[in-house]
Amino acid sequence: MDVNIILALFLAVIMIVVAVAALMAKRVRTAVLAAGLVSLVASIMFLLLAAPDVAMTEAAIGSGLTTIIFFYVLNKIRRSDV
Amino acid sequence: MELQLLIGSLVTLAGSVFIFLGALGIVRMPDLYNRIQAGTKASTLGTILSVAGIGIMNPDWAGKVFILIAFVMMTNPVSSHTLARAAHHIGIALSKKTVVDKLKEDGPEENKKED
Amino acid sequence: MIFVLSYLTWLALNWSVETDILITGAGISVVIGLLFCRNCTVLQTVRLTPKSFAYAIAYVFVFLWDLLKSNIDVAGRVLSPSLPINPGIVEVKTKLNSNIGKMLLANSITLTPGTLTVDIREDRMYIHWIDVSSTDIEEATKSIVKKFEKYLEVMYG
Amino acid sequence: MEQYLTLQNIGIATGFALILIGLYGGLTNKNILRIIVSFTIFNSGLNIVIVALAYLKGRVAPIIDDTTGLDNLSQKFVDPVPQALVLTAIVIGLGVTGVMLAYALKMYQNKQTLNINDFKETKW
Amino acid sequence: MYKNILILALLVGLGILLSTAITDREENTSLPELPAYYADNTAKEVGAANMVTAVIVTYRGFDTLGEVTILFVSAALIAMFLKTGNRRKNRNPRPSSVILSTAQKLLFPLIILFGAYVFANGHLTPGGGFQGGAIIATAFLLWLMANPEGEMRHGILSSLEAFSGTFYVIIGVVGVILGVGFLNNSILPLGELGRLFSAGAIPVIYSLIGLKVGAELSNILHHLNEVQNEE
Amino acid sequence: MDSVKIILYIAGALILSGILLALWRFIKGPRTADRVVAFDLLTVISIALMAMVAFFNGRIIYLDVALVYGLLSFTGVIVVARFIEKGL
Repeated sequence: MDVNIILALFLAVIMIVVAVAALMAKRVRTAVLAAGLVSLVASIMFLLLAAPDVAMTEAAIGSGLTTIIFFYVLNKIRRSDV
Repeated sequence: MELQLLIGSLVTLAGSVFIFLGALGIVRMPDLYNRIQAGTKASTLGTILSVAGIGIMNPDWAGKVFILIAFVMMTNPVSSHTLARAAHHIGIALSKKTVVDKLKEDGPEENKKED
Repeated sequence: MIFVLSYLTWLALNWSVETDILITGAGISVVIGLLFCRNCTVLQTVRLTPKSFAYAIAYVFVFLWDLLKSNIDVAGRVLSPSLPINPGIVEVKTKLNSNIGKMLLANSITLTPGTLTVDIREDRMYIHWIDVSSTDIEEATKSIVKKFEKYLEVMYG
Repeated sequence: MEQYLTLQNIGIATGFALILIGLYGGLTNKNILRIIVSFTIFNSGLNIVIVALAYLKGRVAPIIDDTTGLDNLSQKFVDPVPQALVLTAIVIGLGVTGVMLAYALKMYQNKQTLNINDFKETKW
Repeated sequence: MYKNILILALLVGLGILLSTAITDREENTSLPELPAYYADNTAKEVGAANMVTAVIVTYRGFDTLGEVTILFVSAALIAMFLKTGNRRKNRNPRPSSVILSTAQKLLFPLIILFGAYVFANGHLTPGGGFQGGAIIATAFLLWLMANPEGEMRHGILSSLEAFSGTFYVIIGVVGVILGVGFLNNSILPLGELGRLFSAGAIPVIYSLIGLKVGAELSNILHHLNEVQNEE
Repeated sequence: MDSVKIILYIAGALILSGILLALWRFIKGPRTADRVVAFDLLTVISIALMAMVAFFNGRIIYLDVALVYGLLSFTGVIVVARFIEKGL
């Protein structure tokens, strides 16, 4: 078995677990953090799939800026469940 | 050449041991501040060592490895400090083992001048 | 100063000394220094003397040694089954005046496991310490800050 | 079983799973912010599927450097076109997410609610 | 509740349908014709080592122009949604600590420099205008974190955006005038592969795209920052 | 060469188990700040993981992605920290 395949299986399991955690989360901020985590793992997956450009974009935009914009909006909506 | 590879891989192994200990610490520690202590710091050293080991194995990569280490060392303490400050501000409790909390005794912060 | 820092970073990023890279790096560094950082005066307080360079190098080694030592210490605490921690927030005083000196000191304290800067007000720092041995200001200052401060004082005053 | 366990299939399966999770979250939630979070998960899954479809076994990233050499490149590289498309898709996804969030914020400021069943004016 | 179960059942059906994509698909072993052409000819036609960059900037230059326009439109839409009358009336955020503001002053030029490295080397290493723009926006965000109530000179961002957008189109038109086609990179001479100045106009175009994207994303963040806080 | 590979495999296994532990803390919580600590830890770990992927594939260009993480991961943590202290 190739080491890349083992790593990819591991990452796939983690991504699905975190995505389900994002759905089950009680508060919206946890869901946002979990979605950022899905992007983070996805970018390692892109690296394994031989796409460093896409991995870099996902790192800078998907995992970074999207989470940041979400938190800016959550800051304006302060309720008990966000 | 062989020796260089061996040294590099051993340094990487040491780094990954520190990463594992940091992750263990984040699970075992009782409150937030101790988690920051054990978790983030140990894993920062672990990452630095892992990346440095890879830099030893491939001397051509030394420039980027050096910059990566410098970035991690500059940015990580700042974020830890900001998180700890925010947590103390909203009053996340310290664990029961805590001996002293000087910051709370000194009261809320006075209006300080930024320069 | 910003120019020198940017240029060194650029060279390390590219890791080659061909003419086109040198020219482009110089251009970008000048633009950054002039356009974006008119108020980045944070580095003005750095003293550029041979002594401070020597102390900077010595500081790096002292810091790395301390980092390794305290990491092993905290790793031992994590691994031992009874979790021998004795945490608390103590107060220390620093003699450094410049902002960048304070920042480097706080970063060094934070990066060393076992101590974590929680807040900083004027010349007092509040430090979360994983193993409090004394709650007195002087004693705590002596055991946490002094080893870094004597080097930073020469560099930044 | 063994022949299905390739990097490409793992990528496709993960992407599909993320797409389904995102769709489920988008269809069942009432809170508009949660719907947007589900949308971003859906987006990531879609990108993974497209990149995984472009992957070819044993080939490397389409960037020429010392390790690849200069000749016979079409036998060595994975497909660059879907990667370029996904790159644009990610950036546009950020724009779309930003617009949706700004819209949600505006609606919340007007009505003080996040439940999509309360926004009846634009229903058709 | 029945609705959720129905949706779940539908999605399971969709999943079974999609799983045939794995079981019935034949493994490709070679590239299709067009990507094979790109892979073989990029080095001597465009002079870029990174093929994704070559596809984005040169072969599909029009698409990228459209994409930058979409980003611009979304930034304008966000600005329109968030324009409220009484902005910044009683936002009183907690001031940042000395450490954060000092570190921001130290890190700001470094992050900008790294963004410039990413988009100036877009044709040699992974990266390019969009990633570099995002990195520059992050530097701006760090500034906002350290000075949440800082007064931004709004003119710089707008003029930077307008300047880079205009020059981007002008470079395209220069290609038409020289008779090589809109947004063709060979208006500047190609150099030896692997050098910084090897790919004709690609670094210039990508730098302009990077500045524009960075200014747009910074604008979005700035608008979001200025909305009045909920108390 | 073989012993080097075995050592690196052990290191990779340790890193992966570190990811699992941090993930457990992320799911368990109990507060947002704890989750952010786990998030920070995961980004730092993934820098090491990316460097190892770059080594196994033998290409320096993959290190650029790790550089982006090394420079940008901390802004996310700072944003969340400023969010929970109402400093945004």
